[in-house]
Amino acid sequence: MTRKLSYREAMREALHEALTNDPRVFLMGEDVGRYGGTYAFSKGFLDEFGPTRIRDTPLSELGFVGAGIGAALGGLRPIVEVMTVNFSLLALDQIVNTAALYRHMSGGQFSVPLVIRMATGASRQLAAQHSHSLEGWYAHIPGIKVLAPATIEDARGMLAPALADPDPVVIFEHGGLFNMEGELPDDFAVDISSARVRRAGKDVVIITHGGSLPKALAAAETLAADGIAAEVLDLRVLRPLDTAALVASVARCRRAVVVDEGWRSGSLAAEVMARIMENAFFELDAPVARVCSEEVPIPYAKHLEDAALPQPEKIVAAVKGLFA
Amino acid sequence: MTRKLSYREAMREALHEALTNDPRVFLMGEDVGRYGGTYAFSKGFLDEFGPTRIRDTPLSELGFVGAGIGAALGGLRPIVEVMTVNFSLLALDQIVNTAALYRHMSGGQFSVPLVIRMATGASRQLAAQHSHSLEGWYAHIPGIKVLAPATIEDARGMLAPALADPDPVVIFEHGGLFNMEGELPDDFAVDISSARVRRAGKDVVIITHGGSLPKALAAAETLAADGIAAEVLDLRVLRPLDTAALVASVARCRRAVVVDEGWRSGSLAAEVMARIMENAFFELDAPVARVCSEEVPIPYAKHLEDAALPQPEKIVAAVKGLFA
Amino acid sequence: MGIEHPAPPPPSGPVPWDKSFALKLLADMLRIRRLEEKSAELYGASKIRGFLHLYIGEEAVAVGALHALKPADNIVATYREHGHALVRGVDMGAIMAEMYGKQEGCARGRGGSMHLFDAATRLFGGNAIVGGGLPLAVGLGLATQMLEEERITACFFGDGAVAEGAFHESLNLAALWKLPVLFCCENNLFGMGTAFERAEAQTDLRLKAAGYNLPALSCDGMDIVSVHETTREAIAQLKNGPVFVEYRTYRFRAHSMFDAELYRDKAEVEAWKARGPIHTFTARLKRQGKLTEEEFLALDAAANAEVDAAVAFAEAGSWEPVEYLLKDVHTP
Amino acid sequence: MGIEHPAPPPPSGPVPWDKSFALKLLADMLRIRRLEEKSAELYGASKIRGFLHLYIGEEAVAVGALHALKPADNIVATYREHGHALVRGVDMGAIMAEMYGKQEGCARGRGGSMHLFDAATRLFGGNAIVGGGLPLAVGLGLATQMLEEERITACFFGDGAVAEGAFHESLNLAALWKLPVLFCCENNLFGMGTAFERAEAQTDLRLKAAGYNLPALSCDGMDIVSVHETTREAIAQLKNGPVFVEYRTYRFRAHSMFDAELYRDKAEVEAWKARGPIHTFTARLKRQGKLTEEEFLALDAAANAEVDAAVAFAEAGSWEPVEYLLKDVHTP
Ligand SMILES: Cc1ncc(C[n+]2csc(CCOP(=O)(O)OP(=O)(O)O)c2C)c(N)n1
Ligand SMILES: Cc1ncc(C[n+]2csc(CCOP(=O)(O)OP(=O)(O)O)c2C)c(N)n1
Ligand SMILES: [Mg+2]
Ligand SMILES: [Mg+2]
Repeated sequence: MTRKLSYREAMREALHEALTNDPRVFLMGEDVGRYGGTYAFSKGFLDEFGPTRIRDTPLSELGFVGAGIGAALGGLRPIVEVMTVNFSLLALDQIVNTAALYRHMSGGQFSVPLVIRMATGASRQLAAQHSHSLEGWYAHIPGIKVLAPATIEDARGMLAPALADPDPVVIFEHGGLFNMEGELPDDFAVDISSARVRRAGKDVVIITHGGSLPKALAAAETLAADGIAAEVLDLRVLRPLDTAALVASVARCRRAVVVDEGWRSGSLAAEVMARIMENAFFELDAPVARVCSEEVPIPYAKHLEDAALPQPEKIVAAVKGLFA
Repeated sequence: MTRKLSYREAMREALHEALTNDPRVFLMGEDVGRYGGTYAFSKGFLDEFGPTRIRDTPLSELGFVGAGIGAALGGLRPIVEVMTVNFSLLALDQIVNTAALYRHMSGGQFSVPLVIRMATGASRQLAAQHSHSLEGWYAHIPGIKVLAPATIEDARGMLAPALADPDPVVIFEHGGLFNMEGELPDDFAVDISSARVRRAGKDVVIITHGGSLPKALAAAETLAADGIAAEVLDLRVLRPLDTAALVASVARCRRAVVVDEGWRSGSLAAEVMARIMENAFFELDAPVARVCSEEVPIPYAKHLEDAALPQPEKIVAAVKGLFA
Repeated sequence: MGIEHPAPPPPSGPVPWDKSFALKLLADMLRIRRLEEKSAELYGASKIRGFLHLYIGEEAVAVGALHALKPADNIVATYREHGHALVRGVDMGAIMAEMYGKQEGCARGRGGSMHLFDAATRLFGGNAIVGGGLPLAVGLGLATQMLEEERITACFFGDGAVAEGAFHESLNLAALWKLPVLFCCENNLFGMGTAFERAEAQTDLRLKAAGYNLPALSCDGMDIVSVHETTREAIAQLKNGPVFVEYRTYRFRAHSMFDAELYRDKAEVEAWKARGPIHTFTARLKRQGKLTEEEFLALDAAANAEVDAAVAFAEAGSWEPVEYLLKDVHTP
Repeated sequence: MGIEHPAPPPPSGPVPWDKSFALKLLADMLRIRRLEEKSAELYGASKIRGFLHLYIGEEAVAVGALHALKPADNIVATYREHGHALVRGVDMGAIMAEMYGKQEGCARGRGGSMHLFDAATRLFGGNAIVGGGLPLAVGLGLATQMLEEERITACFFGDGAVAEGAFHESLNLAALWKLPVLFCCENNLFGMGTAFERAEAQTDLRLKAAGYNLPALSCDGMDIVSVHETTREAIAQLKNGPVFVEYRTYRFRAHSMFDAELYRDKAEVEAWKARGPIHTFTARLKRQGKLTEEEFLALDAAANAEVDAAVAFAEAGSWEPVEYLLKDVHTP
């Protein structure tokens, strides 16, 4: 059996379940309480769980993310919401220099069971300071896990294993997905270790994650009409990357395009290409191509924003380029 | 004619020259003045140029880096010293969300002629919070240029063109190089746009930058004894990358190893590999390999620090792996 | 939830200004109000997109404060900056075109509502990072001091920004180095949905300023007379270093166009509307015989006409060619 | 450059404690002093590497403050934390082994001098990021409050950290949420080479604390009696939320082993040494008849013996096998 719900509803259910199941879990961040959550993920929670567990914070990203680390060390299971990845730059010192290093640096004495969630990506004309896609940065840091739920199932299912993880987990939720609807199976099962094939194909694999997944699927649809059977691989877990799945897809399809909303140079796409280079070079019939954001601060004007971001047409063109 | 000097002296001369030549230039950062500079780069400057231009700051990385941006907008040519890249995490919001975006976002009305310098890298047992190599992160950001002087000539020469650049330039100085000595030609000429071959070879190219350059050269020496002629390419400019030079080296040598002190996943090395994949795939006789830092917070104990970082022996082994 | 922030009595004292100055300021408040009402409408019509933060209710702050500044002064603002740009002298058409995303906009359509820039009037931008403008203002002040120029930098920011580390570091740097920066805190009692007293352990901002050894003034931000006179007084004190001014005001509209306003009682908003800066000022001027209803209507008509012209300008504007996408990432 | 920070008269008042308590604290100061003198020597001999920050001169702060705490309390410290670890109860051998980089160290040799950790004594680490421990302490306090536990968190940081945004955000959060956190500012008048008054526009830290609506105490950090009694008083006030304590002290040695100390006059250091916490306390105790020279020598000999044993332990320690390099990046 399945039922229909939106990404927003799925996130909301996941948070609700986490708060209900474990009294150590609490949600902390800017406007998670009275405002109802910037994206309405936590609407009504304040009344239900009270201000201690649905904790509005001042605008102090460094401070409250660090407080989340301390609370985790102190025996709680904090879910810290940073409104968007753009503001998380203010908190990076705590995330990198404390959360990520803590367990190793303390000789294994302390773990930091912390979940940090943040919205990421462009798409709603929010302009240069509100449109970053910095998942790739986070995926560079040892000591944290990085997740990118791109489906209803993952939006609903990834939080629980993230909370069960004894170490810091960062979850990126792409703003362009919040209103997406889909079917959720009653018996959904979600891990936080593997990539997953979202569409089967044999001629080329499109490797992507997060907000670019629907674009990749749309491109695959278009390609199918042109006789190219594109597989779509959703990375899901950005750190550690599921290299085996990458290799399997490349071995199957022998051609690959990586789609990533990060700016092209130094994007996560580059790491995916490097892994393929290292592990599946001899399986390739053509060099791997990538479709990323143009190297420009994302502009406000719609036509320029569209031009700056990966789009299905660009993906189609990149795939066709591999057959030229 | 050449003369011998250390990396430290070269940096000091470059700073001295900049301060002497342009009254708009000033140096700002923690302990640049009375202390004489954390690494003695600015020893004596306070007496010579006065506290207005050799400006000690409180511990406020976000604040004084942002103040550097404002000062640049206001008509000065600030050189902002962030003591190490580790602390620059506190200033990333200003660097990314303001400095890098400002010109484009303002419709081209304002430029930010700012130079930010910082020490980077591990090697002196400074442990997990003082050993990051995050050049690759910075190289991901449109709107800034990123430099990595790895030779006496570049330490001496890169600051002037960086200051002449109308946009923000970030310079990474590897702590392991400060005591290195070398010959400086009197007529040194340094650009901030190209990579440079530091050693000629034909069998393999070792592509690297910064603190890893001496290790790459040492490895090349060892390889030469084993009959493998390794070219060593110093990237020098990490953003924008000199793709043409990469392609030329790969075309010449047909094999490549990338050496980068960043953690392996999502390292700058991955971007170099992606560029080769995109532009020189058919020139390759073997997949490109990389030697990076292990994915671990850098430990204090010497033998573990050594094991975590790229070393000449690992480079030699990686090169030999390409011929296996 | 009831009224958590009781509204003081409406400003009602005499206006100590001559008629022409008073009407100029009234006109500017009306220009902002009409521009923003139209903007909200155009947002509904999808002509304007992204985030749109309205200043309605707070107009006295930008108008009163900016009229105390000189053309040589620098302005640093936030994402709620239509009013500041307009009073500063940015053409209303260029503002509207910016919100349309047209290349005739004051940032070529790349920034939208949150990123109005204008080099000619020394407007160093809106800024969509809360607190992001504060370090910038310190640097502008530093440049002024080192270049021995005659100008000050007025930096506007909200009560929400006060909790950010950037606020702390910036006030300390400016005070330590005695920089000519006017820190203008627009305290509208909310940072998005979080009431000021739920964000700050210390709500007396003058005590906060004392933590940086900074003179601090505080005034009724709904009273344009108080805003202007307090700002003038603050600028007079600027000779010896930065000054902090709190403008106590209130936002009549939602935080942005996405806000359901669950966090405050409608009755509270209504109570504050009773002290709206435009109609209370109008009433005071009329009482003093400095304004007639005809004059008011004429000013309002002029504001509306300017808005219509701005919309026409924006409508007639053009899209930046896609080939220019990468232009201005670097300076040529 | 002359004396810029004149030293007040040495602490000399009567010691209000019974003999055994007084001697316990004296013994702890001596243990720190001897440990660090040896560490400096071992640094010279290249047995210890990386950064080494000595606490010599400041011992009264850690000893006086930590003896006011209970075993259940949490400690958050900085990179200058040998003393805190030792007084907290971390074995001196484990500290020395850590500085040697041996796996018998209290962080398995991975952290070195700046990163002493000990779960058993709730020592949540040294921290090499200035200000980095403050948000952590807030979170530990939050956990205590939410779990309704009986403990406080004592967070140590230097005067330099006060300028960081992390300080500001942390004090506000702790005060806003009324968390049981003791903010212990070790004001040794310098952040590396930058004198406090060159870093802070407001040098009265109690006024800074007032900016967060926080009770603040300040005491002579060279006087262990004052340190301990003030800390006890601060803890008594902690019932209603955090408390801020300033310990005014002085670092006798260089900032780290790389510092040429160009930024202060030798005469200034000498003047402060005259108020050194150990010999002034010793003199006071002797004057009161609470300590004999023999007793002092016995304590000192015990400290030296402990140091010798610690060195022997570290020397006999082993290197973590290289195969374990990636261990503990994640929890198994
Ligand atoms: C660093 C940062 N954190 C969060 C946000 C999201 N945000 C935008 S405006 C706002 C409220 C700011 O309140 P205030 O400073 O009082 O200004 P106001 O909107 O009331 O004018 C928030 C939380 C942001 N833009 N930047
Ligand atoms: C964020 C950050 N910036 C800079 C440094 C380099 N640094 C290490 S200690 C120090 C001085 C800190 O002074 P203070 O807080 O007074 O502590 P003290 O060393 O005097 O005990 C500096 C600048 C750092 N470790 N972290
Ligand atoms: Mg506000
Ligand atoms: Mg200090």
